[in-house]
Amino acid sequence: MSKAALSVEHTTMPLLGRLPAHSSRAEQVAHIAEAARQIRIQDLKLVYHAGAGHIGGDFSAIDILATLYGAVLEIGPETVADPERDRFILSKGHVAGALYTTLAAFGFLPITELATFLKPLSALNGHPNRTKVAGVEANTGPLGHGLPIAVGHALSAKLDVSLRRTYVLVGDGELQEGSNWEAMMAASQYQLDRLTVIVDRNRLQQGATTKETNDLDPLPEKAAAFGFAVVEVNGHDHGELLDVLSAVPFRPGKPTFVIAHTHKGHPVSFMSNNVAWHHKVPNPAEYQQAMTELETVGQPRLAVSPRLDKELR
Amino acid sequence: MSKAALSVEHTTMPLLGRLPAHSSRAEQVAHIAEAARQIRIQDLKLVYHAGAGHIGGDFSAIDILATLYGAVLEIGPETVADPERDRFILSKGHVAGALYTTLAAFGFLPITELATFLKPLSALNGHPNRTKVAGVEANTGPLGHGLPIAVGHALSAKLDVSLRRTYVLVGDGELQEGSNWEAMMAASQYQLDRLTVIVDRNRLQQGATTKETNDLDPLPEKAAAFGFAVVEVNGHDHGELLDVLSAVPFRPGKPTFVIAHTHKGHPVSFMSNNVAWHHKVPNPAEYQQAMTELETVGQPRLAVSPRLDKELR
Amino acid sequence: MTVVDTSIADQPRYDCRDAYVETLAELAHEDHRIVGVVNDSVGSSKLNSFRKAFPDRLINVGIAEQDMVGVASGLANGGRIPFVSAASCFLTARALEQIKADVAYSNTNVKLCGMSPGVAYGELGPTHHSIEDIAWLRAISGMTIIVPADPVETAAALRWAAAVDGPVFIRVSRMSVPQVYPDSYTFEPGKAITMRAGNDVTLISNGTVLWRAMVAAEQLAAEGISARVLSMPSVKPLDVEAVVAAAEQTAGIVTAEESTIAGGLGGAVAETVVQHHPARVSILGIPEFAPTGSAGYLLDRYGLSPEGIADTARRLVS
Amino acid sequence: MTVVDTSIADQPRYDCRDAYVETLAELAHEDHRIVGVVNDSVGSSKLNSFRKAFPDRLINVGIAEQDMVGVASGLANGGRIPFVSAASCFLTARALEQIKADVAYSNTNVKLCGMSPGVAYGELGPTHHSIEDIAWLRAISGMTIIVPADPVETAAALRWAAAVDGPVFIRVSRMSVPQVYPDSYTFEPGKAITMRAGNDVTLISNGTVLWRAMVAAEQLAAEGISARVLSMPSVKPLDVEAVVAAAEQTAGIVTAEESTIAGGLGGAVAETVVQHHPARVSILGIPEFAPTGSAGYLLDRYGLSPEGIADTARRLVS
Ligand SMILES: Cc1ncc(C[n+]2csc(CCOP(=O)(O)OP(=O)(O)O)c2C)c(N)n1
Ligand SMILES: Cc1ncc(C[n+]2csc(CCOP(=O)(O)OP(=O)(O)O)c2C)c(N)n1
Ligand SMILES: [Mg+2]
Ligand SMILES: [Mg+2]
Repeated sequence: MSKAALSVEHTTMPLLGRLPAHSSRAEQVAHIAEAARQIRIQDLKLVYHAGAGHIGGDFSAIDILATLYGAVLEIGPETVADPERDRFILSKGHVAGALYTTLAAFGFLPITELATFLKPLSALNGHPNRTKVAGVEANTGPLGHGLPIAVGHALSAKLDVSLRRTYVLVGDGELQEGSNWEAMMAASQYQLDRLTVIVDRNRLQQGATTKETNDLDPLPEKAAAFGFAVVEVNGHDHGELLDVLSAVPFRPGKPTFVIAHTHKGHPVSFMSNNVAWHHKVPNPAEYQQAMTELETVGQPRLAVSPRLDKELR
Repeated sequence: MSKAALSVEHTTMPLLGRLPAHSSRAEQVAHIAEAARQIRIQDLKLVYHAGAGHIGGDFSAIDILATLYGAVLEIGPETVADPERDRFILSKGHVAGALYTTLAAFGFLPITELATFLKPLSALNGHPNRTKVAGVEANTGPLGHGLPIAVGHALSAKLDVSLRRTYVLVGDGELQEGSNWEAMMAASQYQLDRLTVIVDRNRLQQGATTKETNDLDPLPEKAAAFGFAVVEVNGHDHGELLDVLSAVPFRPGKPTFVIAHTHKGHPVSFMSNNVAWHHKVPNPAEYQQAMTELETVGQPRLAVSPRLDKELR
Repeated sequence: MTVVDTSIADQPRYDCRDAYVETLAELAHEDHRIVGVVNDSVGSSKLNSFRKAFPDRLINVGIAEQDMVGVASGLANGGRIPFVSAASCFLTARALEQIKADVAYSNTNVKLCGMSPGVAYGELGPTHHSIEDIAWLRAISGMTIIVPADPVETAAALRWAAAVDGPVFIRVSRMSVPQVYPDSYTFEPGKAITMRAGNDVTLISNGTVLWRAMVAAEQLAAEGISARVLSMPSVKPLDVEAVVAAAEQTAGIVTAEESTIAGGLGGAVAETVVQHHPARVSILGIPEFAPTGSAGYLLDRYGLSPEGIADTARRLVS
Repeated sequence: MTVVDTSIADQPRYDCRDAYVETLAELAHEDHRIVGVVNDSVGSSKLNSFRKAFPDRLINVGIAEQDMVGVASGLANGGRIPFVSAASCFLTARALEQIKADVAYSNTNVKLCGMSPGVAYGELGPTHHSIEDIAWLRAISGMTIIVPADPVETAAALRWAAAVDGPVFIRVSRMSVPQVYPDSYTFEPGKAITMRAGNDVTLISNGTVLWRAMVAAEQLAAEGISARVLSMPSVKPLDVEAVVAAAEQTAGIVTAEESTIAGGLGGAVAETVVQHHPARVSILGIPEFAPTGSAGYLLDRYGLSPEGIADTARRLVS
């Protein structure tokens, strides 16, 4: 089977909207689940046809992104420049593909624009650019930048006596960067309780496990000692994510540190928890199999590895 | 009273040596105490006559330096280039004056050379330079550099299967630099149990208390969560310092984090625990009073502030 | 021999940090969006009075320069106009990737104020000297780089920076300097100011060295050498026209700055003349990790005194 | 029209990282002091085989560039010869103060290997492009800066660096290049290599752009323009003599590099000619935060293709 270069034919995702405000939790969870499924399918197409991307980290984070944009963040295409919008900062900028797909799913950019991903002069660079893509808050890519920026924004909200919230998604390997710990000290000093740090705790980084490289554990203790309220969730469980990410402040006076236990590549059987898929591109057979798996599950399967089950609260 | 510019007349410290190996603990403690007293007197002269220096941080650290060079470190003027020497890295490089005075006290450089402190073309710069002063291991000054360097050295010792030890002295304010936490993760990952980090925990930084600026507390919990064996001592008690700094490894498999509770400016009454003395230079009256206080106490008075007493184990 | 009786060298001297804090406070009164961001550098930035006047609007992140610049970028995202105030050596060396990514590439409205730059820290040594800052920032796209020469220009540059939307770096001198501009001076990016007309040789300078170049020109005039003195506060964008005119109209150019000789103002001038009108340029600056010595001692050592600059100019025209 | 039948453009191409790891392993076999230090960059530095051969001697500090360079400095203090291997953008931007203080000013025996420099990361964008590294490091005293052009030179530069005591920075290209040197090549700091004699115009280049400059010279020769091609792997120290000779003997110089146009090789050449023998220099490089595009696309966009270089040379001589 030969592979066609990325084109508008590969941008097949339906446009999703926010549910009405009075929707039930069950409706919201179902909505997020469907969004996550669609985003993964579209993202797989992007990476496959563009021949580049970070699919492991994308799939690890998509349930978090879908939850945020589908039901948590007070932001939409029409309020993308509203000073009072909630802010979401993607610190692990290498999953730009997942962010673009999510933004397209919720109407921030035309779905067909996804066809320009990585192409010459495209706004959709391999790392997000706030000057080119509506909805992007910071030009990330080098790890360890998003959390300080998020602290700065949360400080601005506090100065404004505003209720707007700040969310930042960091990789777990990324937490090896000292800049994060500088920012965490400051967040706690300034009691930024409307700041939520979400860690995509997939226990893999670029070349190996975090444990083999530079162990983050005991991560909850680290974050608690740096003054955060710490909560652990299954990062592929939309209900858990929805509940925790909506709870702001989680502990009054303290910033929140959500450890979202995830699998890189989730839920594709041969990608899941496999470090090789950090930035590998599927071949045609792998693409087919991944697509079949994504299309046939009603919603992404929850993580099944015994390690993950054991570790969740 | 007019002040003379720094000259050899102001280098009056006696040359101190290491005690014989069979000396008792009491003899060692007395030796360290006298060394610390002499170093403080000489350092006061340096700062006063040179008209510059960081006397608050100097005095905070001198008991630690005197203990290390007087009774702990396997290093002396004749072994200063021995690959198997212990390493001491002064990360809080702004107390170069205290380091030079200590090195001079123990024979690493001629005591009279102290008269060149800060003078044009002097080897004794405001921050230590390893290429110019025997006994200096790293060119510090920017905060947050010494701990990574110490980790590198401890790694080299481990690769060499050598018993040589690595000590690094960091300021508490300095721990706000993220580079330290990067290094601590790595030290723990590599189980560098012959590495001892000593924190000069004087609770003051350049412009204010650490608490007002960016609180380090709970510091023991932070260090423990980063994989260190943590021990707290009175940083002006030579016996406590001697015992803890000699205990290497403190916990097999773990690097050691010694929180030395100190007072900036100790033991001079009007300098002690006073942020103004970070880099203030005494006027003639202050100089006289400080000198009298230093000369009349048999050994530096232990800290008396209730805060410090309460906090020590 | 001309009698030089009102030499700029005899004027009173000012620490530009005073103009800095005064102007910052005025701006903060006028515009609630303005905030300060520091790394435990309240005192060394002379911001104690600012903190008293605006306790909530001076954000001290602690000794953490990466966080400092990242936080500034986030504050800008929230609509604030942060003025980051930190020793230029640490601000630029420690947070360079944040300056590149979070400020320049992100095009955020952050003002970076490099305090006590060059060799102002004298005896504190090369770790505290900020001689590389200009070259480092010049290599990054999208950054305006300003090196004011006196309190008037410091204030004017700050006012200009506060009014434009986008990244600006301003060096704020600690080493005291005489006032070289009239009180009415306003800053314009990309514009050189002719401090003295002349047709034999051109001296291009800025910051703490500008007045020394002006005195050098006085000395040269006394010998019959007519030196044009161009003040070049705007290192980026550079006034290409003024540099090319100097290359065309005079025998050569001397650049004199409190910076490294590789890639600073001298480098910018060299790159300009070779591409537009090749001419001789002598680049004066700090060519090495300086030995121990006061700021004044070091400037003299590297020929950045009036005499040193005049000597270099003489050699150029001879 | 001359027929160019053995164009360098038709030769097989190599990823210099392969020569890098091969040489590093050889050196490590010869000298037990040699260790690698990485920031989770085992794969991107192609060091998997090295890790297999020397499991204890590849130190991965995690994603922590400041610590990486500090650790390297400490390893050097302990008698090791660390080769730091990390994407050049992060190595130089994130650890610049460590490079200044712990390596250059401390004069420690640390070798910094900037992997995948320039615009090699193409579509990953300006945060991953390392076009500023040369200008940044050139501003720091005491650092030797080498930009090898092919696998042979990469290996030779590594061998040279391992043998000298002191800080060295080597760019290791990812974008594939033909072999331009004979197998017998040895690296000498401060020396340009004349790749082609010529008297009309001089092309000075290094790294991934050198072979493009050589092809440009072939194209120019076909039109009767005799272009001298100087390979300038040693950006610091620079071969002043060769640059001055080019300025004297040819109508002008084109510098072409995978770097910013402010302060890189072009800047070094400009600073040299204005101080020794003013001449026209056209500086080719990356003048902005590049838009999305592959490395090849971007090089073409900025005139760093053989055609672009030849065009610039034509304009210079016309
Ligand atoms: C400062 C910096 N150093 C190195 C890299 C290269 N890099 C890109 S992704 C990655 C691994 C990130 O791991 P993690 O944060 O755990 O993300 P995830 O597992 O979600 O992909 C690395 C090292 C980078 N982008 N930035
Ligand atoms: C990277 C960096 N930022 C800022 C400074 C300026 N500075 C010098 S000393 C100091 C305070 C240090 O406080 P601490 O570490 O607690 O030392 P001590 O109290 O022992 O003097 C500061 C901010 C510096 N030297 N390096
Ligand atoms: Mg991960
Ligand atoms: Mg302190």
